[in-house]
Amino acid sequence: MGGVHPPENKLSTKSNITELPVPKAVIIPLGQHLGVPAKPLVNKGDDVKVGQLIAASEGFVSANIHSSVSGKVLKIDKALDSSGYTRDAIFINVEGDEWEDSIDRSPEIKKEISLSGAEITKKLAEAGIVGLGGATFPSHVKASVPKGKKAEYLIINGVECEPYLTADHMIMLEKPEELLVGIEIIKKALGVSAAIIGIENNKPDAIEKLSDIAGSYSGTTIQALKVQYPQGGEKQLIQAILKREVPSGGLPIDIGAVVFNVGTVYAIYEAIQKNKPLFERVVTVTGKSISKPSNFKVRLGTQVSELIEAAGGLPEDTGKIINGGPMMGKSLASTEIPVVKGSSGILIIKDEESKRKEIKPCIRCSKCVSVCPMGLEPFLLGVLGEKSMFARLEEEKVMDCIECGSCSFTCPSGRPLLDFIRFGKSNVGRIIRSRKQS
Amino acid sequence: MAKKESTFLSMVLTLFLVTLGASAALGYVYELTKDAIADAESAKKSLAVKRVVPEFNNNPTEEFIKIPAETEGDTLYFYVARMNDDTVGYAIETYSKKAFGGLLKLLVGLKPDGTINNVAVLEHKETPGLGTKMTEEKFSSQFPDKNPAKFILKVKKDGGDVDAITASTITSRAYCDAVQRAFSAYTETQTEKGGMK
Amino acid sequence: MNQWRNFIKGFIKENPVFVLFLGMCPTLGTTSSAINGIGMGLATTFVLVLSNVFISLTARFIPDKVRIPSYIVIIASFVTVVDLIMKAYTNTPGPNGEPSLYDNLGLFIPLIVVNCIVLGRAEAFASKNSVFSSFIDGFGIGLGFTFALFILGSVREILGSGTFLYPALNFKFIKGDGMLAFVLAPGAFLALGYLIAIMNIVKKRFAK
Amino acid sequence: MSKLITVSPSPHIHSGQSVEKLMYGVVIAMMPAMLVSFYFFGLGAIYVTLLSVASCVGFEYLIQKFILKQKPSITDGSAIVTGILLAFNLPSSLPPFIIIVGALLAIGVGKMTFGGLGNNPFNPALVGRVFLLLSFPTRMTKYPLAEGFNTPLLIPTNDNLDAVTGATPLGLVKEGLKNGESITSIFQHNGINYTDFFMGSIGGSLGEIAAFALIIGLVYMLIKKIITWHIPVSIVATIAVFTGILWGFNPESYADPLFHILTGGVLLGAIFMATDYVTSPMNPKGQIYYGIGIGVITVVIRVFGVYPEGVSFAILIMNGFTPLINRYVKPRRFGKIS
Amino acid sequence: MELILIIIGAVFVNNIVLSQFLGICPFIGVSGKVNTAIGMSGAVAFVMVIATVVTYLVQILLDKLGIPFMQTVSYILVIAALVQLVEIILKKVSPALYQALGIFLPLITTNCAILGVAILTYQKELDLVSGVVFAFANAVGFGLALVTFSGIREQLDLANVPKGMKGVPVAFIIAGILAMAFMGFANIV
Amino acid sequence: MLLVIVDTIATLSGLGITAAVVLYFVAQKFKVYEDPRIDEVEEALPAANCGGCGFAGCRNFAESCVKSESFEGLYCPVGGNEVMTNVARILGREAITQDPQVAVLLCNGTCENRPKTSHYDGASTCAITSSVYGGDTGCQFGCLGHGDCVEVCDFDALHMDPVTGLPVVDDSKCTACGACVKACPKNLFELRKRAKNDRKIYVACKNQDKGGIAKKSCSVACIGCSKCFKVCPFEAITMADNLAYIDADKCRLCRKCVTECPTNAIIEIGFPPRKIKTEETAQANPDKTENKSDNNY
Ligand SMILES: Cc1cc2nc3c(=O)[nH]c(=O)nc-3n(C[C@H](O)[C@H](O)[C@H](O)COP(=O)(O)O)c2cc1C
Ligand SMILES: Cc1cc2nc3c(=O)[nH]c(=O)nc-3n(C[C@H](O)[C@H](O)[C@H](O)COP(=O)(O)O)c2cc1C
Ligand SMILES: Cc1cc2nc3c(=O)[nH]c(=O)nc-3n(C[C@H](O)[C@H](O)[C@H](O)COP(=O)(O)O)c2cc1C
Ligand SMILES: Cc1cc2nc3c(=O)[nH]c(=O)nc-3n(C[C@H](O)[C@H](O)[C@H](O)CO)c2cc1C
Ligand code: SF4
Ligand code: SF4
Ligand code: SF4
Ligand code: SF4
Ligand code: FES
Repeated sequence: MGGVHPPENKLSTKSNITELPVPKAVIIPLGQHLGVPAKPLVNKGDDVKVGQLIAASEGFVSANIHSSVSGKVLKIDKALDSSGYTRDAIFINVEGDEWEDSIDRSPEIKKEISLSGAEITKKLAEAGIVGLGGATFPSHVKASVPKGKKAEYLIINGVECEPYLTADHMIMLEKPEELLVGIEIIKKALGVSAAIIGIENNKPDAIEKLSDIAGSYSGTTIQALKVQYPQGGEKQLIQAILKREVPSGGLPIDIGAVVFNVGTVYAIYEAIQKNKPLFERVVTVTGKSISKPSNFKVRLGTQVSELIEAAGGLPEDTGKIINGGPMMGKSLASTEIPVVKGSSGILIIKDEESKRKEIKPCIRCSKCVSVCPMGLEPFLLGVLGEKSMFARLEEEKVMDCIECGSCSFTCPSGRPLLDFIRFGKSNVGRIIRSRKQS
Repeated sequence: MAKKESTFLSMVLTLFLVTLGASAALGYVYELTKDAIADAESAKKSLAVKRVVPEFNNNPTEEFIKIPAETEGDTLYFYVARMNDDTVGYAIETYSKKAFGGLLKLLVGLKPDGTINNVAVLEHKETPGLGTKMTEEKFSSQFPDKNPAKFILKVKKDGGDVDAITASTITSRAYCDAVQRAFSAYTETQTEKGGMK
Repeated sequence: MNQWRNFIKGFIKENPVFVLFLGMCPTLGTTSSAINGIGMGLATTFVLVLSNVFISLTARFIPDKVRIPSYIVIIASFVTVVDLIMKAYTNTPGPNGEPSLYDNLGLFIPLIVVNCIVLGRAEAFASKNSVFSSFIDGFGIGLGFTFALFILGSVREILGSGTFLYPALNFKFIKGDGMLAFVLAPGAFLALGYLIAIMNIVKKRFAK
Repeated sequence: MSKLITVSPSPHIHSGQSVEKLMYGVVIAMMPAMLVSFYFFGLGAIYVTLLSVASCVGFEYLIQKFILKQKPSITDGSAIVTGILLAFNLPSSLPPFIIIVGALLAIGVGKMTFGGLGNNPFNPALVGRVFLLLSFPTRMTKYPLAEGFNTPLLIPTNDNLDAVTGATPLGLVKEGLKNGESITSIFQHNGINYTDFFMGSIGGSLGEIAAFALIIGLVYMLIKKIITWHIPVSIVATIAVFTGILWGFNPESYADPLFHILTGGVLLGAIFMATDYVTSPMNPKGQIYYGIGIGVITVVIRVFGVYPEGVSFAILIMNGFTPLINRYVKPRRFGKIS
Repeated sequence: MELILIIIGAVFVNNIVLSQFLGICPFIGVSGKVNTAIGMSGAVAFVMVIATVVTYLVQILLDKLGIPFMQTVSYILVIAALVQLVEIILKKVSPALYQALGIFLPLITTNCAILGVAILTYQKELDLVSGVVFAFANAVGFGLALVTFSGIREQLDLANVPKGMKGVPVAFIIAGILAMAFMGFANIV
Repeated sequence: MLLVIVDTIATLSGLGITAAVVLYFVAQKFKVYEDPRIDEVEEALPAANCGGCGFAGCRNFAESCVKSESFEGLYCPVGGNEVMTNVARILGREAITQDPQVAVLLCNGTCENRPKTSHYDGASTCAITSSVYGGDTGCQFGCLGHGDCVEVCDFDALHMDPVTGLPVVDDSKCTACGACVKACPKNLFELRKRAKNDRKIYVACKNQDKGGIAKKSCSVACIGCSKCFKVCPFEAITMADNLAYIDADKCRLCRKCVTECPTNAIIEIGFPPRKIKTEETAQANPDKTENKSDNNY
């Protein structure tokens, strides 16, 4: 159902993952995940090591945060986040590169899994693993199947349907073995035997590579998928692979599926087998005007400007800097912000491509309806949002919108449908919550 | 305003009085206007008759004959117009069911010799702007002073002498049909009864 | 002065058709020509004035529960009077056999009884005011109604048939037909819609 | 940095589709039919088309500029589409006054009254056309004979109207049936044959005469993804089925389905007018119901009504039902709990 | 067959609102929301049928006594009483139905559609069964027009209708175009 | 003649009486309790049952009047104001009396005072913009300038000043309905007590950043220096979140704080011009004086 096909522009597929030098200073925000921000454990002036726990999770849906560098804590203060609002963060001045001893830094691949399922889940929480596919949902929560539900399939999201981004693709090419071990780990944690890796047809090399090795891991298969945005959306992926639909308002586990992104799987592998908490990740830096589109392994807290510098510098005609892909990413008001767990890519868009179309009246062409992967009516949700008609919005299932942006992308009238829908969603969400409370 | 208490008795009584007064007044007005209404009704008809036959001084609306029409079992009404006891013409109420909107009723005025004096439309359901053009000069003036014995009452398309109304052949046909029906009835009465005096 | 204001309010400020949207059926149904509009308007005015006067006289004696039925009966009686009178005196066909005014207004004469204006005025005004003010009120509102019907009738007649006040003024400004749609039902709605929009603007000007 | 970077919510790219591209796409799709009409009706067709487009665009500009005081948006092409489609629905023998009134009704009443592009509940071109049909029935039901450029550019007066114009095949059949003729005899009588319908050498309004040209337009719009198949196909299929039943029942008093589909505005309506975005339902299921409605009403009017042609009315009526369809027929929601 | 023709005629060809101009006030007044329109249509159908039956009986009495001019007065009296009666009973017997229909009942007394249909039934010289069918068909026609219309108006609430046209004026324009569209059914019966 | 009249009388009276009797008994039998005030209100209405009010009949309208808290959206076009006041009287509702208030904008981040740092290109409403990011200037607390507040004001009391890019309140029209207070996603409006001559003194800033950062993003930001707090003789000023706040109830309009503020974040409106000081301030910050003199009447 629905979907669009924007130009893929995967410019950085030729560039292997390279490690970015450790920066001079990092800013580590306390809220890098979905849920309650973490509570700082260090004070100004403290010395920290790479991988040291510096902020502890606050409750179940929250995540630990570890230092990505070694050095001295400069201060704990407000820092701009990607949206231009200030949030609490830990500022660390780098001194050397001293890692926690417990981390196994050897390159060899460790296959046998010594931990039990429950231990794995606990470890995931300790290591501060969150979903790296976008939503930064704490992975230990996802790995603990609620009572009364049963996981049947583990689905690995290697779709990377966002144009431009290649981080997941590179991980699949460069770390296939680790991925498959990571999958075994999650299988064990969830207690499932079947895992399916979904990959879009536009990454034949990844499909080939993974299929080659997957033979030796029973229960894990690869499924090639149609190239279409948003094939990587959790619900769409499950539907494409299992032919089951996540019910409206429900979770994947309701139909026996759990989805992890390949980046997350890799992080899980490292956490469990190498004892390495989540403090670095792969980030694609790309854009048509960028001289060296690259995939970097970056310490969290590094400033975006340094990544751009490493990829050849910020071009003169830059119009927009996007954190993430062009369909779902957030545009940044400044480059002076840190890379966080959820940063999958930095995309530079040229000035002339960054302007939105002039807004015209809706001509009711129904193109937005036909592309909406959730079977919604974006044109209607848009007006209702614009006119703040929240009761109708709820009736029209606005909360089902996955904010994929296909509707705004398609609209010939250049209507900012998703802007209005988000506004409506946030209000309807608030209304629903307050109703639940009372 | 001092409000009246609504008790059962007062309610019924009031309604009774109101209806009493109203009905009495109505009955009275009805009586007053009864004759005028009847006059207006008959005047309506005689006015139409006046338009289709030459001047007369009897009251044709009271002096009429019913003629059962050939097939459908409908009746044609013959109104006889006299001037000082001389028959000056007949007004024949005729119809056609072939019109565009169904029934078309005409009043055809014939002179004693059978030539058409004038035709008036009594009732129709034709489309405004199309069929309704039958009341206009351009079409209706074709008929006076023609004798249907020689003037073929058919549209030219069907081999007759009548110019059809633009884009309204159907209405034109029905019009001819109705006039023809009147004329046939007239000739019938002439032959059957040897004329009416 | 006060009575004067009471009288003219029905034309613009509280015009039953353009402002209050009451009595829409006769407004649309009887305005295929200006004369018809005036005829209907006057018939309604007649009922309005008489029922207003009569009700202001008798309201005091009518108990509350049967107020509405009583008023309706009174109004219906006046309507029937109008009906009978019109049947008697306005039932003459036109020179070319056009239907008479009575035929044209047809069903809508008995329907005056359900015209919301009449009952509304009886209730809202006549039952609470003096005979004279009720008379003025009924007359003013009635003429306002007539005025609206006349305007609408004129517009439809001019556009639809190319005549004005036919057959009183037997004159056709255009050759052939007008835009027949205006004589038919759709034209009534369209013309009234735009007239109300224009009146909205006029009313705003007036208010200033 | 000297210049400011731009910030906006996602998505940050756009398909590049635009109202202009769609509208001019429709204009291109109408070109074959327009050329056919020029070929058969000569200068008259060119004159009607030009005047209709010019007055539609002109009225849109004037109303936006002077009455609504908005920024005129005539370049989006929707008024041009309306103008061409209005012309497609008119005979080539209309006096200028009538064409201008039609354009005023289409744009002024049918479109701008509701707030312009995208807001109108009814198809503007059809509002114009149906108003003209009701207002000037004589003119609107008489069509010049398709004689190509030999037809002099002439606007008949009321007097010679009959001489230079005729009825459409549908009109002929309708009249014949009314006179009690059988279909076969009507066809023979009037020399009706199907190649003519396909190629366009029949009497009719500008755009309705040549099936092949309209179908080329349809294919173009489908390829260009301007429209989807749902509406045209459901209309034509419904008409075929409905008339097929009647025809099977009595072929002498009901014309066959092919005749009904090829004549009159069925194809014009199904391809270009029923598909108007603004006035048709918003999802495939709704569009199919809408198409079925149009098909049924068209046949009812053609077979039982006074008008030989029912497509215009059928589309307008279903336009009226479109909001209800949109209200009750929703796209299939993902993950709907059944 | 006769009855079917009556139904088609009343619903489509001579639609009570769009071509007969009856019941315009509620048509304009209660057509803002589809749900209200549906309720109103139901109430009208209910009252219209009962009123036609009762006035039919009253007419017999009037004819017997030779006082046809009393038609208007007696009809309206009967209808007014009837509406009130229905309202009172409904309120007690079926509060749910009252909630759905009852609130529209007072509006119906002064709705010319009811009286109009009663008089038309008489003028068309229909018998009781045809009269009831005729009344019901007219109510359906009313409902059809009203609900369609309310759908359009609801949609227009989300559109940018120019200020001067908002509300009643644009409602009349829609009615006009709908009436135009319904002219297509002219003479199908 | 007589016979006809007798018949008519008999028929109509018969019908009338039957109707009355039947109605009476049915009404007795099927009585349902209802709020008696509904009857009273209905009484006061014209009973035209025209639907002009948007309700299905007068009774329905009366019910809504009785049930709803306020008369918002309830109006009977036939009866007009007179009837509506009667209805209000029946329901014993009166306007809640309170000190007259007026809306005040707590931001002076004009285009000049607060340079832009990015360019926004999305749906232009403040609510949406603020959900996307902090704003197109360095100040994440200031006005976004898309005019959501103007949009919601039903009394035409707000409009955007195209030069400053900020909304301006027309004191004479503002009814203190509070719509703008609710609408502004940055919470920049406050309803303040009206003083004589519409004089007011308030801190036109909500920037909670530290002084240096605040000052960098906006030249008239409150930097939280507490100078005004110290100088105020009436303890009308409180400090919180790097911000000063003047309590309108305590403030006696002495204007000491205004001169003290190093960034001119405190605005005075409605005062006669000062003699000497104004020139100084005018030089220090031309924009601010302009703002002040604009409002000096
Ligand atoms: C409030 C909330 C609660 C969730 N609870 C669970 C859960 O109990 N189990 C689970 O497997 N996933 C849970 N999820 C994770 C979602 O299934 C999903 O993986 C996550 O939102 C990221 O998906 P996305 O990037 O497609 O948005 C939850 C997500 C949210 C927002
Ligand atoms: C529109 C949309 C597109 C997405 N595309 C991808 C994608 O291409 N690859 C991916 O890994 N996750 C994608 N996601 C996120 C997934 O829905 C889901 O959150 C994720 O796969 C869960 O894994 P994680 O918790 O490990 O991140 C997308 C989400 C949405 C809403
Ligand atoms: C809406 C409409 C109304 C019509 N009304 C009439 C009419 O009242 N009378 C009539 O003869 N033809 C009427 N016609 C035309 C007939 O259908 C038929 O085309 C015509 O009578 C035959 O054409 P001709 O007169 O050019 O041969 C009408 C056509 C339409 C479309
Ligand atoms: C596929 C398509 C079909 C259209 N059909 C019509 C039409 O039948 N009549 C018309 O006035 N405009 C038509 N338009 C133009 C435009 O949609 C129309 O003017 C709007 O209804 C005006 O709001 C069409 C446009 C498209 C893209
Ligand atoms: S409505 Fe939501 S789910 Fe549908 S296309 Fe738009 S953003 Fe995607
Ligand atoms: S794609 Fe745009 S123009 Fe088309 S229906 Fe959706 S919102 Fe309207
Ligand atoms: S004051 Fe608030 S609502 Fe008004 S324009 Fe500024 S940010 Fe928007
Ligand atoms: S919205 Fe209300 S409080 Fe705000 S300015 Fe307008 S009237 Fe005053
Ligand atoms: S006048 Fe007909 S319903 Fe009001």
